[in-house]
Amino acid sequence: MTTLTSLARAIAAERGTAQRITTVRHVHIHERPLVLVPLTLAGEANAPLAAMVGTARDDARLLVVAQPRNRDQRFGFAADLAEIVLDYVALFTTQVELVATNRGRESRARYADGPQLIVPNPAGAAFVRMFGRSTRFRKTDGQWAVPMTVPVLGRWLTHFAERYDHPGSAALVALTSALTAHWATGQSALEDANLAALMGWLDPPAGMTGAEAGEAAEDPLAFPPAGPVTDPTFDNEVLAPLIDAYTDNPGEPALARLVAAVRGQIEPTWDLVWRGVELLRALPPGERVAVRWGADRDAYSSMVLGLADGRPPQPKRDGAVAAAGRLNRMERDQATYDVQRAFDDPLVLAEYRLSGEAFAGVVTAAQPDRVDTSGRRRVLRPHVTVLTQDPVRFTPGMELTSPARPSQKATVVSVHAGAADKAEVVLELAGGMGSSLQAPPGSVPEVGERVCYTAFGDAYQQTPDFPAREDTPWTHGGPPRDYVPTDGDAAEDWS
Amino acid sequence: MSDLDARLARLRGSAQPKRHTARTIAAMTANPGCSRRAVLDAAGVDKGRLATQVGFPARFGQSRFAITRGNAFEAQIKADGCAELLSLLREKLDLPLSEVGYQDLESLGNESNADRHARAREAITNAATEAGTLFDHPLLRMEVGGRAVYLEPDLIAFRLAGRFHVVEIKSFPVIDGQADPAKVAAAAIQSAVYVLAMRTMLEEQGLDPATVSHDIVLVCPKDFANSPAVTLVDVRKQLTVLRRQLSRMARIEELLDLLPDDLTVDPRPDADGVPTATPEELGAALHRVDARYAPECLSHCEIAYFCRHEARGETSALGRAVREDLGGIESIDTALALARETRRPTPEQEESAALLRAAARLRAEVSA
Amino acid sequence: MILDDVLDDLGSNRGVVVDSPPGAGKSTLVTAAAGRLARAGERVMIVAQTNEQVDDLIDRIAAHAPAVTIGRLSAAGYVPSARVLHPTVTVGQKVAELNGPVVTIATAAKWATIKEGSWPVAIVDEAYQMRSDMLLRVAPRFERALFVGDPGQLDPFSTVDIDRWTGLTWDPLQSAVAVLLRHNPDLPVHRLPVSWRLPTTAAPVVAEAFYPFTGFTAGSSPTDRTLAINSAPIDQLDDVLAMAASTGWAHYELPSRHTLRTDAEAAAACAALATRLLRRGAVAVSERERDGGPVTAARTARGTAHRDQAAAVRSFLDPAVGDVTVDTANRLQGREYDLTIVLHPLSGRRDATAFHLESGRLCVLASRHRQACVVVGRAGIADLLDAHPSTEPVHLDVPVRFPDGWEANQAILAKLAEHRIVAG
Amino acid sequence: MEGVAEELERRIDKLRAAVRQAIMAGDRTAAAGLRRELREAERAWDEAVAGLAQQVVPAPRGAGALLPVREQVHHALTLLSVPAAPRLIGEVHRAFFAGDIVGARLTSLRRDEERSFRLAPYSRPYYLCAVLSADVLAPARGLLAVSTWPLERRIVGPLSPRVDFLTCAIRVAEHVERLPEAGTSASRLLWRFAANIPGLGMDPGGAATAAAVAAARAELAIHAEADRSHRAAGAARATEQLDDAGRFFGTPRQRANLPRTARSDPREGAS
Repeated sequence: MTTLTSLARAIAAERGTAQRITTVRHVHIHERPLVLVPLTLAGEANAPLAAMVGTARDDARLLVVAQPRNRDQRFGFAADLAEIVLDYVALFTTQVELVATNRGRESRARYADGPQLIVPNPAGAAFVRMFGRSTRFRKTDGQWAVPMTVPVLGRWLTHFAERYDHPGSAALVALTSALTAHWATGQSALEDANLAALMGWLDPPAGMTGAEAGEAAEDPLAFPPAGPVTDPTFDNEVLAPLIDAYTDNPGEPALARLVAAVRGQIEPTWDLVWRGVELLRALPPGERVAVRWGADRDAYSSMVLGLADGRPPQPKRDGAVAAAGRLNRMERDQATYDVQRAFDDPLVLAEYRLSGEAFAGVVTAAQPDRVDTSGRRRVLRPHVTVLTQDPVRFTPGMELTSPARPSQKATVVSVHAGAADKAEVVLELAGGMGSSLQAPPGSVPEVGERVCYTAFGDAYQQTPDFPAREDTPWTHGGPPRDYVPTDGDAAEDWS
Repeated sequence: MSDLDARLARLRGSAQPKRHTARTIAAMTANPGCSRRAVLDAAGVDKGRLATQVGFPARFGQSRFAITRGNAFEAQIKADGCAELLSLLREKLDLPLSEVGYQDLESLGNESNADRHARAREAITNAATEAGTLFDHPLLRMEVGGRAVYLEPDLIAFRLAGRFHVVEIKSFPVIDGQADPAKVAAAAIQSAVYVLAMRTMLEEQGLDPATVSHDIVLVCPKDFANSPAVTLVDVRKQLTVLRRQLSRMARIEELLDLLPDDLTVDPRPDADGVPTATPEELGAALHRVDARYAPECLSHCEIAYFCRHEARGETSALGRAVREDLGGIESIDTALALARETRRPTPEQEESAALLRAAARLRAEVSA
Repeated sequence: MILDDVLDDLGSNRGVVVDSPPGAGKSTLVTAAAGRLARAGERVMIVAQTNEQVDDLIDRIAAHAPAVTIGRLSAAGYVPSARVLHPTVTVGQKVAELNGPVVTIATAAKWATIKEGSWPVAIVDEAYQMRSDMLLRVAPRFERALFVGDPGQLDPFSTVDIDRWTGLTWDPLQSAVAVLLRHNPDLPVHRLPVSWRLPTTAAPVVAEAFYPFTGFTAGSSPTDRTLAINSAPIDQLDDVLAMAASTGWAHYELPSRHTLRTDAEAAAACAALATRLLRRGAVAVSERERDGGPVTAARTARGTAHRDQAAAVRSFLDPAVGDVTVDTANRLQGREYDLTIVLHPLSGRRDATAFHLESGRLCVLASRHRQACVVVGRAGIADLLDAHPSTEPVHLDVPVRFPDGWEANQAILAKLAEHRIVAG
Repeated sequence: MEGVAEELERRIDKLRAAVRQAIMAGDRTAAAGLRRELREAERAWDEAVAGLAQQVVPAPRGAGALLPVREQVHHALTLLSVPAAPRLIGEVHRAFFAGDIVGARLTSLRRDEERSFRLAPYSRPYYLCAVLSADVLAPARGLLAVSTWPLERRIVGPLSPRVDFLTCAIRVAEHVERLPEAGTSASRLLWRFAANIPGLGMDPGGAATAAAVAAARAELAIHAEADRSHRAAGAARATEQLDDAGRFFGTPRQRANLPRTARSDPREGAS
């Protein structure tokens, strides 16, 4: 949370309507995402009760497990889900594109599009992770055999879950998180976690304020929880009797009643999710969203290849080297994501201006052809003076960049308090002006131009090297034993 | 009956004081800054019922499936003289083969709490000096706000190499060595209550309280199966927090002194137990006691929805961090008025106002 | 002599850890150890965390062992500081450019880029500030290593908040030492028992609050250290300084109020105290300077929790008193001053956050001084701590970290109460 | 018929909502009433639908259902030769005598037996009776024994649960050995024992019976003597303090066991 977002919350609370906190959309929204709304049985370890899944609002498939504690029925559910998910992820292996790497010297092939899985909330994402974990080690032969597709489903769900951990990835989207990243409501973040209440604020029915709609949506009778956990009173008063009835008398009528009851709990969420997706889609995408979606497609491509090469299932936990490498990638993704959002979106950038990590203003003076003669050879080092109203916390010597001229380095020469709580910042520019001692037009900001400088840039960060897995040093336990899925993994019967 | 007790009894009214469990005591550490919660707890008021009476029922509820699962798992672990538990303890903690004693200190029916507690005390103090391994359902006692309360004994005390460990059986899964941190935290603080109570009990018997280990034994289902996994959880931090909060309960008088002497949340039930006090009366009484509402309360305090309603229009209702971001200004209207310069800040508000103005200016500049 | 034990153990173990409380002679130990190993003919690699630390060590080692050749690996664009300009020191970006020095030294970040070569023994300095994934990249370069650091300081942090590795012994978010010891629990761990920096007024307090199990004592005696402030007192600021000078601590308590982080009144108070001290001038007597030395601007520092707070304090400083240090706890780690003026991390806050409660932060701020520490803060911190909801999540198989920040804060606060001067 | 069913469905939905409403408003009495109505409506619906699809195949019950429960239990207990809990009794019966014991009937069994004994003592060849705790001679929670067993066996000290568990393991293993080939439920039962006896791994394939017997005997040897003395002491006290009925079923004063309330606390998380 930051001051601008909090201010937006306050305004939303005052007006009873949600407020935008970005000017553009920062998450990729697929034109054909796979929406998954899972429900689990309370008290069990990620035991699926039902799922509604499909790639269009009017194309929903409802999967129900009539006896969630029954192992065979659970794997039946897994097989049905696998059919849908595997068909979906296979859709994008048709078109390949080439991306330049290593500054255009080489190129790499990747799929031109990729899959996107959308769940209602972070708990839904956790379900995906857990269900992936509980299915990917299953064996398709022997005593505990499961259908061929089940372990493959497990790997794909795991793939989505792992991408989910990467800042800026849109392979697996938890809708409440995506929405709250673009709108502020007049309720607390904790209350925003309730999809129905959140959508009440963002998209109230005619004649209601967001505040009213949000509060009305807190009634679990009118708006069932978005899951995966169901409402306790539903469990106790409706679900339990129906499951018992079905167990005593497993016939079509009992099943029909059970399915109908579950549908009643899951369908409202299904509609909310699609409405939420439409809200996001309506926002104009930020310039660099496509870049990040590219990273998701890279991951998708290597996943497809990995499966083809018979790569083993993702391990239960990262080894020392894998963990360090992943952490490093995540930290770089986080940095990139933060910078890209700021560069794509003046409203996000404003947060940094407020906290003094960036400032914007008007150029009041410029020496475009100033030459520095102090060094061995004379170099072009233009000076510009910027007048800003932002609270500047920069000290002389700090290096800044401008979203408008990413290749140019600006060093703070001096900061003086100007008139009317404005500040005057003098910058020395280097780079992005060719090699001559004459700055090409446009390469140096002109007087009157509105400019912005930040303490951060989105320069390419190179990947550090880690020792090979088999060279894990003694400080970290030495080389790990290779992980081999055991019968235990396959046998792991569900409660 | 001390003045304090009388005062609290008056506040509570006709209802019996609510029974304490490890859970209710653990809950005291969740929002220790809240006077309303502190006073009601000290008076043993049934906050859940009160919340319903003032028209803001708590929205907790537990699924039958969860309860069934919990009971089933516990039964499985304890079946056949704790066969599974013994195997685990032998495997993980090197419990000697000879240590298999199991004593159920469950109530004998018409037995009084005092008698039952005495029985537990005898069994456990004997064990401290002689033999014994597993003690199921020992009824423990604890001082809360100057009153001795009995704890619902939902634990097994387990003795190994002369030290007692509290065994906590929970049915949330431990998957690849990880469990839901919130659930583990809840289990840890509850176990800490038992550790504290057991230490008190031994101390009263002139035995070394340190005989009760600060490492509790957590038993949970492993991965997606039913087979149990054992983890030792260090509850030293929870113990310090508990001690401190329990000692603060003594300060309850200071809080009460701020309140009118005749303040009560008595529902005044009639002959058929139907409350005759109106929700308005009870609500008005509650309003007299300061609350420290934060959205987090919704997930652990029964009267939170009442407090949320009361806190509407305050920045804290939007979250602790939001108030911090808005320069600590308490009311949403004030914060916005300062941001829009429609209100002159007090000297105290000067800085916050400057921040809010800058924020408002930027938001306007960019959104325009 | 502890150095002997340490080096003996290093002979028979792959690793040795030396815990060093604030000012317990960590650098001296590292310098001496490097010298001994070098003279014994071992090729030594030294890993420090920042370029500052590297240059400091080079300066000390070159002075301590003038015969030993030192190679300093550095990144492109590194400008050798004056401290590095010793005849025995070679600077280069590649190992090859150093023509085989006895001691090779660089930051961990630089070592991580070195892919060839192996050293029989390494010394890792400030090992508790080093993240374990960094150690993973550096460790292939050495066979045995001596890890030296202060367990009480701030843990390394990450920009991503994720618990997928919590519970793993190799969780990359842990400190290098934590991971080392979880995989090699039998490695010998030594502790430097004496703080040569902290005065007798501070050592017991800091030891009890932040090193509850190991503890340490002050190397100086009460009579060794005195702080005398020149010229006559004028107002309350002088009372505060006097309290600090005579008791080693002072808590300047401003009226209770919830403020912005950059509480102008508090920042101004910090600045005013600093200015006042330097204006009046003070003389510090210690076992180093028996007949006293002037407390110059460079020998004092102001510490805050956040960067913007540091900026705020700086903005109130009188430029006339010259260039004085105002920095955050993270940057003050490992530094030493005669007198420090600290803005209490919880001053003016409404709710304590994990960040503010982190024990290392307070430990760093409260343990930089040789003479006295002045803490500026608003009233109400005690209530704030009592009201702190203790609902932190608990993870399985994660060793509980002691001390707990909440407790440590209580302890320090209790101590400060004895030295409180209420503003007004 | 169709119409009726639909009518009922609408009513059921309304009632469900009403019940949940009442629960959430904390009005338990109203909830109870509505719940009764709901169950009524559901029963009616079942009949209506059953009428539509005129086939209601009742779930097949175990063949064992033919024998009276007390005899099934007697069989199981005799096989085990020591006091056992209903759960184990059921499993043993399923494993070796084919057919499930109706759990519900087990719960009331002990009361029925006691009533019959008090009305006409010793009119039956055996009674299924309680097990007394050695210390306070109160009926041990949820354990059943056979009245014809020696008193020592019907008394439990702190070590008895383990001793009896091991004895059961031995008896089960021996019995499995006698079978031509063990059914899945039999081997699963044996495996459950084996899993908790030191020296026998958690081998899902099921442990070799001989090994199980040996391992159980080995541990049994450690506890047997101490346990015997506890039980003997308890038995002696029981003989002098209690009448026949008391020795079989405990004295009324000591009987009733209150249900634990902790579990029903709504605040408890799903754990």
